[in-house]
Amino acid sequence: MNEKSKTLLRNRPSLVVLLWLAGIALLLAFPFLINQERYILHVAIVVFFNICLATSMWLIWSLGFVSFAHAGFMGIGAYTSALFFLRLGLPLWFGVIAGALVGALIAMVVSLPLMRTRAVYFFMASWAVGEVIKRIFAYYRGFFGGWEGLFRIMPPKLGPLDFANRTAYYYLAMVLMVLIVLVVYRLNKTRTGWIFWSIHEAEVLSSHVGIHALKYKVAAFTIASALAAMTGALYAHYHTYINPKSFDIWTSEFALVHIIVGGLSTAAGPVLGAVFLTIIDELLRPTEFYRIVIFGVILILTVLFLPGGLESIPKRLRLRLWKLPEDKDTQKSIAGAFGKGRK
Amino acid sequence: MTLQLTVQMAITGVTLGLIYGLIAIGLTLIFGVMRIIQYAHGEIYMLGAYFLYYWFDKWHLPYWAGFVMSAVVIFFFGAGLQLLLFRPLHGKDMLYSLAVSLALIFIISSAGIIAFGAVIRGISSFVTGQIRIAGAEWTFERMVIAGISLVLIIALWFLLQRTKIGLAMRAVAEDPETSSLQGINNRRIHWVAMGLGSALSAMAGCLMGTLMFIVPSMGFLATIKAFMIVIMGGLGSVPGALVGGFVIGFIDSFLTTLATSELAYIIGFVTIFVILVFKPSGLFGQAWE
Amino acid sequence: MRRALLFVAGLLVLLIAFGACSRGTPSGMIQDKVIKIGGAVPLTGAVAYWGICTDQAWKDGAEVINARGGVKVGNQNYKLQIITYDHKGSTPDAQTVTKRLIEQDKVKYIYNQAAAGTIGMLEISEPAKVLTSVACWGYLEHYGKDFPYHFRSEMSDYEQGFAYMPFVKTKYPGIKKAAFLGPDDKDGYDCYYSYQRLMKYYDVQDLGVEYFQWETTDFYPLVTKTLQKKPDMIITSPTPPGITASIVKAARELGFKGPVVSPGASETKTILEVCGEQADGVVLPVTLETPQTQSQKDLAERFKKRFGEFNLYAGNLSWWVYALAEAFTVAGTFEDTTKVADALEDVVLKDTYVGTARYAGEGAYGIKRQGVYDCYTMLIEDQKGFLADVRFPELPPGY
Amino acid sequence: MALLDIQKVSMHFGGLKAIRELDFAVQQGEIRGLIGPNGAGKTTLFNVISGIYLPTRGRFFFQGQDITRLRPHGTAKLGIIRTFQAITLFKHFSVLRNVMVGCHLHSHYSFFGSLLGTPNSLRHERENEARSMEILEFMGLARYKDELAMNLPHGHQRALGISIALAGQPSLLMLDEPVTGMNPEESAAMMKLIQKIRDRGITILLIEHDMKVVMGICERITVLNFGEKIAEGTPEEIRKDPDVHEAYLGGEHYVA
Repeated sequence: MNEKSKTLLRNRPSLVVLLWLAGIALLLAFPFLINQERYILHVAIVVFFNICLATSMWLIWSLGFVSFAHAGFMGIGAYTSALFFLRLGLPLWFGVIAGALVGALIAMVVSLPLMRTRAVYFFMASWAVGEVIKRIFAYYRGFFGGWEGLFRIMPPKLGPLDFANRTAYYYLAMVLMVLIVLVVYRLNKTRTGWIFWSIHEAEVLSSHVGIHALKYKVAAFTIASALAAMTGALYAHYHTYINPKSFDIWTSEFALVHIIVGGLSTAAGPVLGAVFLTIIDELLRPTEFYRIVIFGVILILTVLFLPGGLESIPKRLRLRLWKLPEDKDTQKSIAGAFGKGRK
Repeated sequence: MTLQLTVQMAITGVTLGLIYGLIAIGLTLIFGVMRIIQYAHGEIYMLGAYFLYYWFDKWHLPYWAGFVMSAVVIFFFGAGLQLLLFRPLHGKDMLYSLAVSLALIFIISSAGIIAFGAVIRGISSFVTGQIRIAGAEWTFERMVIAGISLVLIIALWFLLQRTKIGLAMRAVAEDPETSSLQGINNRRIHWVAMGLGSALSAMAGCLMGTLMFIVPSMGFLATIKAFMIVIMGGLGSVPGALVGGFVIGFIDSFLTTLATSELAYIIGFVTIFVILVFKPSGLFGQAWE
Repeated sequence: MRRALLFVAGLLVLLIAFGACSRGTPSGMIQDKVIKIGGAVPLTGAVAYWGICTDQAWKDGAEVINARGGVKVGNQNYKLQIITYDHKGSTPDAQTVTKRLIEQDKVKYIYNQAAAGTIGMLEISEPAKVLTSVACWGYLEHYGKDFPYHFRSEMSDYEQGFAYMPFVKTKYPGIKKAAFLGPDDKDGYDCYYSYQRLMKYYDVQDLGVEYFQWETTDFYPLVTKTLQKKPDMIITSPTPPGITASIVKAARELGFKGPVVSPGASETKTILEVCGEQADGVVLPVTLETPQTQSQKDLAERFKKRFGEFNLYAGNLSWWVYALAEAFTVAGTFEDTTKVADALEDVVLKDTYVGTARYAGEGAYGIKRQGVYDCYTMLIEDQKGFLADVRFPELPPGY
Repeated sequence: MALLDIQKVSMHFGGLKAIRELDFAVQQGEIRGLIGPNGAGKTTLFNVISGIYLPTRGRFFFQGQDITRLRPHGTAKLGIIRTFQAITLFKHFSVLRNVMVGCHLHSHYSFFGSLLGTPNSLRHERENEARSMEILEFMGLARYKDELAMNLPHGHQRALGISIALAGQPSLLMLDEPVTGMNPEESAAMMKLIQKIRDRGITILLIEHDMKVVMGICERITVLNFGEKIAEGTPEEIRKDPDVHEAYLGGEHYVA
C-alpha cells in the first residue's frame, strides 16, 4: 500500500480535526465577539436549527431521496418534548431523548412501506406522511392542542444555569448542531457513507455486492428523522410555543432549498446553504414586499449559475484561478453534484 | 342520509373531479414528457385566471375570447420559462428543477401581490341559474365548467394518441434518446409540451376563477391538488389524472359532507400513501427512476 | 467560471447593500427627534391583504401627523418613524421580527396583524413592556389582565355583533336559527365562541358550527352540510372575502334564501364580483365603502394617491396611530409605556374613518384594551352594496 | 452435487413467457456458456437467479440450498455475484472505492465501529484496501485506482465491473456479455482473465454473443431459444447441433 492510498482512508486526520476544533472554538467565542447582542444571538440560533434540519435531510439525500416528511418528524420531536414538559413536568433533557426515540420509531415503521416508492413518487408519498403527521396534531385537539398549539414550553435549567438566557440557549443549540453535523460528517466519511452513496449511485449494483439496500434506506431515514426530532425538541423549548403550522411542507422545502444552494455532494453543502440563506433572508426583511421576490431570484441564480452549490466555490477558485491540478473530489463536486449528463 | 343528499354529493363529486382533473392534466403532461418537477404549476394557473380577470372584468372584452387568449398568452409564457429556466437543467437531477420552480412560486406569487394587489377578485360568471332535479341543485355554471373540463381532457388524450405531435411527445416521454435518433426535435417537443401544459393550467385557472375567486396566493392550493392527483394517477397518464381527480373529488365531497373537512383532507393524503405503497408508480403510471 | 465569480461578486454587493439599509435609519431622518414605531406585519403569503392594509394605515397616519409638525410630548415635538418588517403570517417569523424590532431597533411600540403573528409577538413584547396594538380575533386567552401592554384595536366579531345583530333583527325579524362557518384554526374556534354568546344574548338558536380547512378549494360540500341543518341565517367569521364570497355563492346555488352575515373585513365589491346576482342578502358589518364625512373622503383620497388603491379595510385601522399620538401628548412621555398605556385607555377620538373610537372592555375582559367604534354595516340588495346602518355597538351593561 | 441447480424454472411477464420450464445445472469449477438469439431469456435468467425477479414457477438450488426466493443481497451473500450487460458502476466513485464497496460482504463492517473510527475498523479498512488493490492489479487496473469510474475507457469499465464482482469473493460469478464493445485484443485479454479467475476456483456462468469467446473458453455451453433449453454440451457438440443452427437461422458463420 502506497502513501497516497493511505490518504484516501485517513484523509489527513490531524488537519481535519484541527479545522473542526478551530470552528468550534470560533462558535464558542462568537457570543462574546458580538458583545452578546441578543438579536444576533437569536439569528444564530435560528441558523443552527436550519443547519440541523438541512444536514439531517442531506443524510437522506445521500441515499438519493428527499424526504418531505422531515418537518413532520421535527414536529414529532417538538410535540413529544413539549408534552413531556407540560404533562409530566419533565424538562427538555428527557424530552429530547424521548423525542428522538419516538421520531425514530415512527420513522422506522413508516419508512418500510414508504421505501417501496421512488423518485417523485417518494416525494409525494413522504409529503403525504408529513401532512398526515401535521394534521394529526391538529385533529386530536384534546391531546396535542389542535391548531391553537401548545404554550409555555419553558427552557430547561441545569444547576445554576437557566437556559431562558439566550446566550445559554445559544450554546445548547450549538451543541446539538455540532453533534448533528459531526455525526452526519462522520457517517458520510466512513464505510456507512460509501454504502449510502453506492445505493444513491447504483442501487442494483450495490445490492448485488451484498448490500441490503432496504435496510440501509430505513436506517438512514430513521437516523435522519431522529436527528430532526431532536432539533424539533430544542426548537419547541426555544420558541416556547408550537403549533402544527410550524411543521408544514414549507419547513421541509426550505431545508431542501438550503441543501441545493449549499451543494449536494458533501456535508458542507447543507451547512453553507443554511447559513447563507438564513442570513440573506434576515437581511432582506426591510425590503418588505420585495423580500420573497429577491429571495426567489437569488435561488434561481444560484441554481443556474452555480450548479455545484456554494460548496464548490473554493474548488472552482482553486481550479481556475490558481490553475491547480484537478483532484478527484473536485471533479466529483463540479460534475454538478451527481447531476447526470454533465460529462 | 337521504337520496337527495346523496345525489347532491355525487354531483359535487363528479364536477369537482372533472375540475381537479383539468388542473392536473397540464402537470401530468409536463411531468410525463419532460420529467421535471414543475412545482409552480399553480402559479401559472393563477396568472391565467388574472389574465381573464383583466380581460373580462376590467377591459370588458368577450369572455370566451379571453379564455382562449389567456391560454395562448400562458402557452408562450410557459414555453418561455422552459427555454429560459428549465432547459439548462435538462438531464440533471430533478432536485434542480424543483428548486427553480420553488423559486418561481416565491417570485410569481409575491410579484402577484405587488402587481395585482392583495385584494380578492372574482370573474363574473358567464352563465347563471340552476335547476332542481331529484331534489338536488344542478348549477348550470358547474355543469358547463365540468363539461369543458371533460372536453379538454378528452382533447388532450386525442392529441396524444392520434396526432403526430402527440406521438412525438409520447416518444420523447418514453425514450428521449431513441426519439432524438428518429429525428424528433426533443427541444421543440419540450417547449411545446411545457407551453401546452401551462395553457391547460391557465384554462383551469380561468374556469376556477369564474367559479370561485382569485387572489395571488391561490396557486399553491392548486399545486397541492394537482400533485395529489397526478401522483395518484401516475405520471404522464391522462386517464390517471381523470381517475385521480374523481377520487379526490369524491373524498372531498362525501367526507366533508358526512364527516368534517379536516378528515377529508387527512383521508385524501392517506389514500395517496396507500395507493403509492401498493402501486409505487401510481394507478396508471410508468415507472420512473 | 467567470459567471461564478460574477455571481459571488454580485451577491456580495447585494449583501452589503442590504446590510447597510437593514440598519433602518434612512439618512436625513437622524436630525429630527423621532419616536420609532415598529410594524410586524405579513406583507407576503396568504394573509398579506390584512398586513398590507395595516401597514398602509400606519404609514399614512404617521405621515399626516409628521406633516402637522409631529407629536407634542412635553415641550418637544417628535416625528413618528415607522419601521416595517415582513413576517409572512408565521409564528416563528413573527418572533424573529419582534426580537429584531425590540432588541435591535429599540422600538417601544409595535403594531401587528393576524393571530399567528400576534401569538409569536406577545411572549416577547409583554415582558419587555412594549406596547402592542393589533388586529386579532383569535386567542382570547392571550388578552386581558395578564397582558397589560396588549391593545386589541380592531373590534372583534363579538363587539361587532352588538352592532349588526340589532340591525339584522330589525331587518329580518323572522330569524330564529343560525349556523356558523369558520376556518379550522384558533381564530375560527374563538369566533364561534363569540358567536355562541351573541346568539344567546339575542335569543337566536345556535345550530352549530362547520369548520373549513384553509386548503379547501370548493365550499359546496361544507355548505351542503350546513344547509342540512336548515338555518335561517348563516354567519361566517373570520373568513377572508374570497371565502365569504364562495360560501355565499354556494349557499345561494344550493337554495339558501336567508341572509349571510360576515363580520370579517370585506368589501361588497369583492362579493359582487364573485357572486354576481347571487350576492343579495349579504350583510357586511365593518367596512365603510362610500366615505361620508370630509375627513373620511380625505383619507380615501390620500390612500389612492399614495398607494394607488384604497383597501377599505385600511380605513378601519387608520385610527390607531392617532390614538397613540394623542396618548403620547396626554401622558407627556413616550419612554414610559405604562403611562402611555394608561393614557391610551382614556383617549376618545371623534372624527376618524370609523367615527367615534375609544377603548373599552373593562367588564368583559377585565382590562380596558378593546377598541370599539362606530360600525358601518353594508348590505347587498339588487346587486348593489349600500350603507344600511351606522351605529355604535350597543354593548351589554357591564361590558 | 451441482453448484447451481435450476429445476423447472418459469418466468412470465403478463402474457410473455420469457423462460419456460428451464432445467439445467452448473458444476463446480467449470466455465459455462449461455447463448441464444436476442430475446432468448438469457439476461432474464440471470435476473431470476440473482434475485431481481421471483420466478413464476420452479425452484433453484445453490450448493444444495434453496435460493429461489432470495433477493440480490441474499444471493450475493451466498456467493453468487453477477455483472451487468449495460455497464453499471458507481460512476462518481474512484476506481479503488468502487472495488472497496464491492468488498462489503467481507469487510467486517460494523455501524458504530465505522462511525467512531475504532482501531479495529480502521484495520479492517486497511485490509479491504489491500485486497482491493490486489484485485485491481489482477485485473490490470491498478494504475487507474484514483480515476473516477465514469472517466475510464469502455474496456476498463467492463473490467472494473468484474473487479467489483470479484471483491465480493464469489463462488459463482455470472458475467453478462463481458466482452461486448471491446476490440479483438481487449477481448482476447479478457478471455485470459476469465480463465485466470476460474483457475482461482471460481465457477463462471457467462452470457456472450461473441462466439469466438464462447467457443474459446467455455467447457460446456447451454443454448436457449424462446425461453427453452434447446441444446447443451461441449463447444463441439453445440457446433454440430442442428437445433442450434435452426435457432440462429443461417447463422453458419456465426457459430463457426
